[in-house]
Amino acid sequence: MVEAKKVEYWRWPEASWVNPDIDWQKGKLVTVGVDVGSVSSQAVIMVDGQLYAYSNTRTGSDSPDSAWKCVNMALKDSNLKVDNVDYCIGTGYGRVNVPMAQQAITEIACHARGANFLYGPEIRTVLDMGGQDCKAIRCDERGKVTKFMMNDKCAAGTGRGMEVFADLIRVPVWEIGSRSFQIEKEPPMISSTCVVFAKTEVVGLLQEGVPENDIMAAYCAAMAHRITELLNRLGMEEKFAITGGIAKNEGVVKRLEKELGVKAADKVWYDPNMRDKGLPFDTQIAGGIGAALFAFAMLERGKAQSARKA
Amino acid sequence: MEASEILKQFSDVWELRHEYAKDWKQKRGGKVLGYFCTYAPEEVLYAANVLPVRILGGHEAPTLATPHMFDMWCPFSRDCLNQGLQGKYDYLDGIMATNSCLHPRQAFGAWTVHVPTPWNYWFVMPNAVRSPRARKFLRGELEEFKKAIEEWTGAKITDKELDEGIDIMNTNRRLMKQVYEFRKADNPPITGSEAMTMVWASQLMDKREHNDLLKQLVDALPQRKLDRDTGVRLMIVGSENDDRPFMEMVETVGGTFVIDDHCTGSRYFWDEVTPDNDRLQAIANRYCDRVPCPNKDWGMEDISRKRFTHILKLAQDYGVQGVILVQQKFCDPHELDIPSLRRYLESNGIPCYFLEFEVTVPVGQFRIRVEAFLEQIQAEELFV
Amino acid sequence: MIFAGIDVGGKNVHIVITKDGTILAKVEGPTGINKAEAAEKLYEEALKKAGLKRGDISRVVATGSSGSRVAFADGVIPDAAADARGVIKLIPSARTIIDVGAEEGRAIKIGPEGRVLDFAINERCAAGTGTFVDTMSRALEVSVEEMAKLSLQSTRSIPMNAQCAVFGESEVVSLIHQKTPKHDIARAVHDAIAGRVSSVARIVGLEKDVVMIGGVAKNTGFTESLKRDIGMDVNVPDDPEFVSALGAATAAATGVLEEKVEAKVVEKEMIEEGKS
Amino acid sequence: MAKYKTKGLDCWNRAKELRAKYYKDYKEAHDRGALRWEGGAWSFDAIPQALEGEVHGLTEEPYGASIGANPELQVRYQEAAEGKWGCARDLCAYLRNYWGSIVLNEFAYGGEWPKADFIFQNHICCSHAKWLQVAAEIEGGNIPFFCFDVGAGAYDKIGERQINYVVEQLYDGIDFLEKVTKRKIDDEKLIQNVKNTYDSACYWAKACELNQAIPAPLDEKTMFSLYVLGTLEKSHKDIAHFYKDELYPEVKDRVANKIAAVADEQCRVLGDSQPPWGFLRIFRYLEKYGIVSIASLYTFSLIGWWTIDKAGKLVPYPTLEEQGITIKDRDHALRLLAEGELKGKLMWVPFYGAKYKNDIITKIAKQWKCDASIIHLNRGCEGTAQHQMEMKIAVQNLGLPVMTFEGNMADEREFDEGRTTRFIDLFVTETLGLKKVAD
Repeated sequence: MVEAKKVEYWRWPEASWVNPDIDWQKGKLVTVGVDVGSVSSQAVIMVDGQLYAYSNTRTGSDSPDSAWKCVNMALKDSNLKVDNVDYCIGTGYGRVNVPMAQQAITEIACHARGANFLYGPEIRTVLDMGGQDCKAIRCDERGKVTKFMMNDKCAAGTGRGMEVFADLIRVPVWEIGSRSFQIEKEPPMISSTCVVFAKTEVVGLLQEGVPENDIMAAYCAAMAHRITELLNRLGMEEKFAITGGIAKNEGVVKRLEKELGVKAADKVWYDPNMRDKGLPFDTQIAGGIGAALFAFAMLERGKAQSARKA
Repeated sequence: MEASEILKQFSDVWELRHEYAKDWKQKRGGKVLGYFCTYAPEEVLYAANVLPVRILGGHEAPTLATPHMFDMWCPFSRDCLNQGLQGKYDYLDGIMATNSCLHPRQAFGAWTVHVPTPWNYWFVMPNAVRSPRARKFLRGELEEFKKAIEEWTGAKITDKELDEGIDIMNTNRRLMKQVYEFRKADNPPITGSEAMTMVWASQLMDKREHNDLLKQLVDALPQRKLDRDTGVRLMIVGSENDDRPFMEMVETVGGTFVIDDHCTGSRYFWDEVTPDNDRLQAIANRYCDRVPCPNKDWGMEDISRKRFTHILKLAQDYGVQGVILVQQKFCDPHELDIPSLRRYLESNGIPCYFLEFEVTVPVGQFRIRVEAFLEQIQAEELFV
Repeated sequence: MIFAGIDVGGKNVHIVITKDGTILAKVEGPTGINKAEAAEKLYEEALKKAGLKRGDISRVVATGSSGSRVAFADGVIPDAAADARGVIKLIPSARTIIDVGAEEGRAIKIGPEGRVLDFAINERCAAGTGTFVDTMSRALEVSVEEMAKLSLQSTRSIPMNAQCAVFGESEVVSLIHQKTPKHDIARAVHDAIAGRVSSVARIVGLEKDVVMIGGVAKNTGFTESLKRDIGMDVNVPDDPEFVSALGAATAAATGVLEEKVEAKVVEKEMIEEGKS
Repeated sequence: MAKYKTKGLDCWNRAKELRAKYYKDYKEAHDRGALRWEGGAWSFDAIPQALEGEVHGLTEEPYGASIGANPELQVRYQEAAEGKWGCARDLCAYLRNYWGSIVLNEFAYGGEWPKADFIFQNHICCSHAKWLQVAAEIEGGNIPFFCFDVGAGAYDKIGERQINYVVEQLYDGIDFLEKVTKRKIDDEKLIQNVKNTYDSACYWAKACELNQAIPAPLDEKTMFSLYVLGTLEKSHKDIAHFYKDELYPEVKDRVANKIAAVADEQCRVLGDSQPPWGFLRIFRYLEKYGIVSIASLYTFSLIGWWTIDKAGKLVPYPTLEEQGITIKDRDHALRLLAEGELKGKLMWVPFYGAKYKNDIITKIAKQWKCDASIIHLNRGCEGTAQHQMEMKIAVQNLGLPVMTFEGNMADEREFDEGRTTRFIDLFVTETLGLKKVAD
């Protein structure tokens, strides 16, 4: 839905980070979680269950390449090599096509576990707003899934939809959230659920001279409404946390909180010393974190053998 | 014969159902009747040497059916009609539908107008099956049906023939139940998709032949060891379901269906006819007492559902760890029960996951849901 | 006398100028955000091309999903009506019209004089529209034209679950991962849409001759899939994307359109009433 | 200059009063020590209404419909049913309105949800029994529930056996009612209620029959608000009186004086199924072209009783007077009630096949002199949407132009007004070739 020549308004900034306070060589087990989603891919490297490094990139048309791309990016400022990894779990849409992984686990389990690590054990409901689908998950104090639901066979209200929208309205996707509040009053939400028809509707609104910000508000509201329906079906239990790309879009999140009458957990590390050190907090790496933690658990419980080559 | 060979034969009948039926006509010289729903009283048909075959879909987009059933109707029923409009059932001598849900009714209605099947019959299966009044009414309905069949075939149906018809059906039910018994084992010698194929075959082939194969299967199964992990013991509960790719997908990602409640499974054959001198009354009682379609599952004086307790008992008897609820899109009867059934099973400690089916199932999208559900059930090893 | 027909669709504007039934000029351009402006601009372009001034045009008739936006039109007719008039002019034996545009697939049954007898349209979902083709071609990283060529090389049919344009995309991507040959994927895409389109066509009934118009009609890969699906020949006129505009021009030449203009106005009022 | 005289119905406000009173009575019943029961538009209300003392019912479909006419309320209720209860979005739209209303403990006519003392329902379409089975569950599960089956066969197949089946169930129903309410059935009341039911059902049919006149004295848009009384409590004396002594004579008078429902009638339309209640204005739009929807199996026989005479014509079902019958006792009353419903309510024929529906539709199209048909493909009701596409084909075979549009009687999320008016515009100006006659 995006012509190459045009400015790619949907393109969000990629990122990578290495924890300067951890010397992986001193650690016992290096585990990796690779989350190859339909839109974005993340690699998370952990040393004995502590976050060591991560990256967040865009998924290409080929999953194995995307997996290598994000793993290499995560390791680019570290002397850690893939051969030093003890165990790697792939997750996400492309989980079965992660070359360096020994095992695959669904992003539903991984996001619940990752949210538990990011936000803490009090989280009972996790909403993962991903690229192509939206998952509502209930979990226990260990981040173990107890119930979940996913959106239907239509991409309305997903990250991909938001990208299409950003490109259409020619506003960088990360600006949509804030700009959607620069309005006089809340406009009626976009009625069409189909991404393609929402597009038609938006064009119509632009043409009627409706201010861009109002249209962004209308689109975010529609998305928030769809997600509310999903969460109502699942049954909300607090505390409630959001993971995935759309979590970064306050235009959707704030409206969602309003409609639910429930506030989502603040986007800060549960782990005090990570919080105090002011480590970057990225909701998109929840899946990777969960996968890396599962890899660590598999080794700890002797359910898997270390695959370390060097 | 080895179990696998027998199961292969069931599968072949499924693959080549039309050829089978045409061939049967040649050999047996009887009429072939297509029916839409498992409330068709097959006992009477076997008594008249008529081969009942269930109309099933072809798992393709039902484009020929669109002008007759717009897309608010159950995809399975549209698919069935589509098969008829394509001429796939041109060998049928007759077609019948029973008073069950509204969706096959549409397909049957359009069929009688647009598909040149020589004979058709509408069987008024009562809805108040849990009322004693329905038994008497259904007996009368069966009497009319018997007369109609006699006129159609030109031969009277004797009591002896009725007894045979009842015996063929009961034997078939008993034997399939015996096969299901093996699924209680820790490592069942038969998978869910194989078991489902067996039941389809019984809906498509001459049950006398099916019974012979079942007898051999019952003898052969004890020797059969499947080279696969049982994994999570699952129950599939749903509306009509003849989606083998889905069943197979689930059984390759770490689960095994050990029991079911759907009309291409136990719901079809679970209950037998209790013989009685009044044969038609005996048959009527069976169809009133069988595990009901949700559409007919309402009491005369309370809101309990007969099917729910039955499903829970099956789940317990077969050591089920999780239930996958499937439903054909737009299937009102099941849509009306599912929120309650889900609450009922979960309150009894059985996790459920719901999937909405169409005739073409997006296996990829379902796979992740199923895998996640299996992980939810057996995730312990993932936690330190 | 000289007449103009303007078809303002969701994606493109098409304009035809005719003199005594023969085409003097035709232009095409993107609708863009401001449809009225685009129509205005392209109309000027068409006039220039035909070497005419506005005054030379006896009557202008607009059509298409946004036909009512054309301020300078003397009348507006429903798009299916324009289709019918355009097709019957080019192919008098036509009885069934299939028009697949960017955001809509529709089927029209017409009588010998081109009167609309029955009409059906795809549900509000992108599957079964030109947009679906574009999206898939991008996922396949080839142009729509290449995709058409490719699918003609395929001899294999792969069922595709054309539920949603976005999921279609990922279905295509996973087919690529499974190393499915591109030409088979291309055919799968066309077959899927052809299935959607043919079921709409069957609602009005497929009667010979079947004529396909609209942008997607140029996609030979698609028309082949459609022929296979309906088991009938599909007749595609030259410049199929201009047929609707031609129909509007024909209407301008033949019709007194006042009541239809009103009809449109009433419709707009009603929609507003509906909003309020 | 308009073609015909026209004026509103004199009995219009009376119909509105009766409807308002019905819901008010139900809401306030308990304050007056009266009993409350839930049922359906097709429940044999003559029976529970024959209990001693004051009794008031709430029928599910009309309640769901009145919510459907209010988009804001409707969406809120349906989202509650879908979200909080977890039902499918494609279930009967009335049912989702009804369940949502209970989930939110909100009565559309004000106040909290008025819980019923018992349920007295009957079943023919997939949803009826289950509708209140689940409603009772949402309400806590402790509401006595009785449901009987009326799916005994098509009108022309109804004999002793079928009537016995229903009557036997009705006796069970009476036992149930007397057990759970500790009140007796008053046979005098029962006999009167059955008489009233006959009057309501037969005189509504007679009024519809008068619509064969040109110009039509009634249009469907108006008829919708008139038949509804019969779906509330057709056994009530006021409602029977309304049909017999107010509506019928007035319509007769309109025919005599050529008073048209629509002054510019130039195209008589055969409809089908419930309309999208929130968007009745599409009928007004059609009237601007002199297009009047004057007949449909739905409006004629949802409550109306009909029969086929020797000549094969569709005629109103004979009243008890016309049959020269005086009801003797309880058994006689129950049999007559069952007979009238099973033989006369042709709205049930679609449940028995496309051929039945097409046969009746063809009679209507001819006898009521229809020029075209506009069919609302109603995603909200599988029952009335039975065989709609077959109907389209059958009517086209009669040589009548047909337009279909998808929508939903009570789920505005499934009705696209812009697109529908686009369809109408095309159909009217192109297919029918009509010019606008009024503003």
